[in-house]
Amino acid sequence: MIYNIPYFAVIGLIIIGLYAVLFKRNLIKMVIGITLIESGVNLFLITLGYREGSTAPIYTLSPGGIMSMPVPQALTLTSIVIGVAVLALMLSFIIHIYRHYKTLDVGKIGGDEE
Amino acid sequence: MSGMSRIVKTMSNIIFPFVMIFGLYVIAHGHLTPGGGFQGGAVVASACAMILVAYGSVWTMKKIKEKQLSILESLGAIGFIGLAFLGLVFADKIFFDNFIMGPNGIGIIFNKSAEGLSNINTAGVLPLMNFAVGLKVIAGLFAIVLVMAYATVKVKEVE
Amino acid sequence: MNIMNHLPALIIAIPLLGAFLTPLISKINDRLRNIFVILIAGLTCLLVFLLANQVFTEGIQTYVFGANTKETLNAISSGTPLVRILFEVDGLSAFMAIIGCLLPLVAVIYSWAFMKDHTGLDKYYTLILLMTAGMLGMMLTGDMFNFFVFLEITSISSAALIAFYTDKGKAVAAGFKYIVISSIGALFVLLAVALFYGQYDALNIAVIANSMQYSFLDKVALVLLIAALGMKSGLVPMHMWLPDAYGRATASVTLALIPTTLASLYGVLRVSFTLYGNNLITGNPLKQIGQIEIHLNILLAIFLVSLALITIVVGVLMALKQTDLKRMIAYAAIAEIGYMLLAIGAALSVLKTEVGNMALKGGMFHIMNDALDVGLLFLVAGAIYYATKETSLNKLGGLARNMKYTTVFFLIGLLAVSGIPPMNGFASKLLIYESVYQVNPILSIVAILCSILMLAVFVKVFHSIFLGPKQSSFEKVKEAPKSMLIGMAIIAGIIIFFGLFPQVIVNNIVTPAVDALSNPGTYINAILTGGV
Amino acid sequence: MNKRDVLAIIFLTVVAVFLIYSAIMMHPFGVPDNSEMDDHIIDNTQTEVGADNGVTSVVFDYRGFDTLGEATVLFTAVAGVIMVFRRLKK
Repeated sequence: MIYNIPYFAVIGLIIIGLYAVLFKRNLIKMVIGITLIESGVNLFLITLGYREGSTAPIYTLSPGGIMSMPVPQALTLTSIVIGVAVLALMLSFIIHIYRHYKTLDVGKIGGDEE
Repeated sequence: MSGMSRIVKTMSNIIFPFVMIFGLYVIAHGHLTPGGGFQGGAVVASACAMILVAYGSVWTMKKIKEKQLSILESLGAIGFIGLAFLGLVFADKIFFDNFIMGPNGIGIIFNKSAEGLSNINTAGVLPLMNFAVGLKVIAGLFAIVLVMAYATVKVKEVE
Repeated sequence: MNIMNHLPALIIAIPLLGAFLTPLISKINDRLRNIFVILIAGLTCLLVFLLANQVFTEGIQTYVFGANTKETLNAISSGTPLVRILFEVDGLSAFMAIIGCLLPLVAVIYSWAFMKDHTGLDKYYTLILLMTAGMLGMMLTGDMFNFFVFLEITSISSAALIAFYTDKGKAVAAGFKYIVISSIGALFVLLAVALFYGQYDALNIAVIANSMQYSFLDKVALVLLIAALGMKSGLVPMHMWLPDAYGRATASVTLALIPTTLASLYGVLRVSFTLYGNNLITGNPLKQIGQIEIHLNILLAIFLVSLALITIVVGVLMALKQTDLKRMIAYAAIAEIGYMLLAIGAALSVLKTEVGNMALKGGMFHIMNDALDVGLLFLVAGAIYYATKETSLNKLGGLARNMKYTTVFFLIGLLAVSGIPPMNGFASKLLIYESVYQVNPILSIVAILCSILMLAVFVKVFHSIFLGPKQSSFEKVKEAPKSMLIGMAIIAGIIIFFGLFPQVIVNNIVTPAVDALSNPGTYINAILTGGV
Repeated sequence: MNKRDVLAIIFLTVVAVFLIYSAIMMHPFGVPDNSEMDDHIIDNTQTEVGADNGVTSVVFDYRGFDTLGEATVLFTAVAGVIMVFRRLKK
């Protein structure tokens, strides 16, 4: 049980992120929430690949011994890049929304402009 | 944003080549050491972003337009998918085949199998793909940062 | 190199290459770019038809990236783990891919005249091609993580396209809403993929389905997947993004958005019928409490049918009170998704019987018909907006005299969407009513009533837009340009053809998809036993 | 507190309970249940791909198609951002 602490860190990140998305009214804070969820999921992927006492799966100057699993690291790399792409698009939408509505309150956007 | 003080400009001038070389090193050794096209590309793009912060987006926009970056990015992407298409033409004739390595490989460079000494001349298409992706990531990330920085300048002017 | 052996890879690679080349070609000439994009979309369509033909005649097609397909499959059957990504195309995937390639082609043709006054068209066409590649990838892939990657490509490009009218705050806000919803959904999918990976050390759908233990973690993953994909396909408690996105995007983008929602619906089907399909088909009870056996298919059926009924009723009722034409059609689209789910849910409760098969046929056929009908209505709404710059139902009126062809197309779409005999909507809805009636008459009656209500809504709209007194502000309105008429005519032609010869379509295209749904074993065995 | 907040709190609690229970059910940290696929990659990366870096061999060879998708996602985002900030008048 005590060895599962990394999983609880993952859950903490996901729950804090969901809380920010559901309760915060500021668009930037919602985006921060989404980024937190994403970090949680990435952390989860990485923890899945760890084997006790293992080294990185790279043979260059390898000290020998067991190696950790390479696939989750590749998946995490992909998901981080995807996260950057989504973040960039969301932030540029926010810049535009601020131009139109002069507010970042989630309740005041989406209607007719002033 | 009209750029920062002279101290910041000078310092970023000095640091820029080192960050650049480190990024290119990470891209070139992607198949041997930790790193690769994405990571090295992000390092180089951060060096470009540093220049952007130091000199301001208006100055940077005069030097390089986002359209040029977009074309550079297209070229990187075409290089990457082109390497995948070349797998259809050479060796085993499969999409995404590593056509330089393997029993039927056509390797001239990068044709050695890993030899334990971490020879850079290994791994077939992997170094080439690293370069294509590196080019793509440098151009793409810098284009995003540049366009967003330039757009926020205009917001301030409107107000 | 024989092209026929590489079809699944080329279907994704050609639109991607086209998308990467579009920014370079638009440097040369705008006209050349439009022709190039139409050619790429047409080529993709051709490849999809060839692949679908292969699938319908020869069975499941697989393609392994980076290694010989036959050798890899042989190695798997002798115990080597599957490390590479593969595409696996069965009847269901091919059926969805036909929808997924056809509508973007029409959207691109329609855009030629519709979008010509706008700037930023090179990026617009790039994004449409990327969206096509993304949704085709979702439909063809046999790998869970690859599915997630294509899901993200589709949602990022759709979000950017929804926000195309950046001069209107509403469009950007709709795009933001869409990207928030879909990125959270995609993260749920990724979490589910990670749960599978942690347990089985596999990412391939067939391999996971084969080793599925139905443990607690698997159930959590099922909930995550259904919630995320259901959210993206616009089921009612999570439908709030859909009218905004459909209503505020340009008409051509909306047409291309319809198959992306259907791709998410495909994800729901693939997850529930293939990934968790073993239990569904064998019918072993999940759990036994005293005398009561809990079956997975009954649970899913109750869940889906109740969701479907809410979706239909809410969709139709909300459509009634809309004053904006495009939002009204968007709510009608939600109701149509409800009909598909109703059929599929009803089929789940009586799997492997005559009635179940008929319901599945109706549901699958309706997926295709809904995409065409709603798509045609959106295109007509776009044509009206192009001619009058107006989408409010209160202001439009008397357009029939000036826009004769558009009126005819709207009439066709209206009849088809509310299920009136000569059109395709009738053919599929009849199958749904018949089969659902045998499961539970009340469900069928509710469905028919809602359909009639929908007809009433659309007749009212037809009257207020096209008939009535000629209005002074619309006197100089002209018929839509040729490329838009061609786009609408293609879809209208397909609708009428499907309506006149429904049996041809059901036998040739829909039945393989239904077989694929009700026999998940073939999908799994195609990978695990060396393709035999 | 309005109705929406109450619903959101219930939703969050349910998600948290399910996730915590899943974390308890997961295999212990550092001791994966199955690892055939990854062992296969670690054993074969030097001979099949010829790369010393196992992660790069997964990223560009074994799962190279994912990387194409990933590069496409970045391309999409750049196209989207440039399109959103385009000049509106010709």
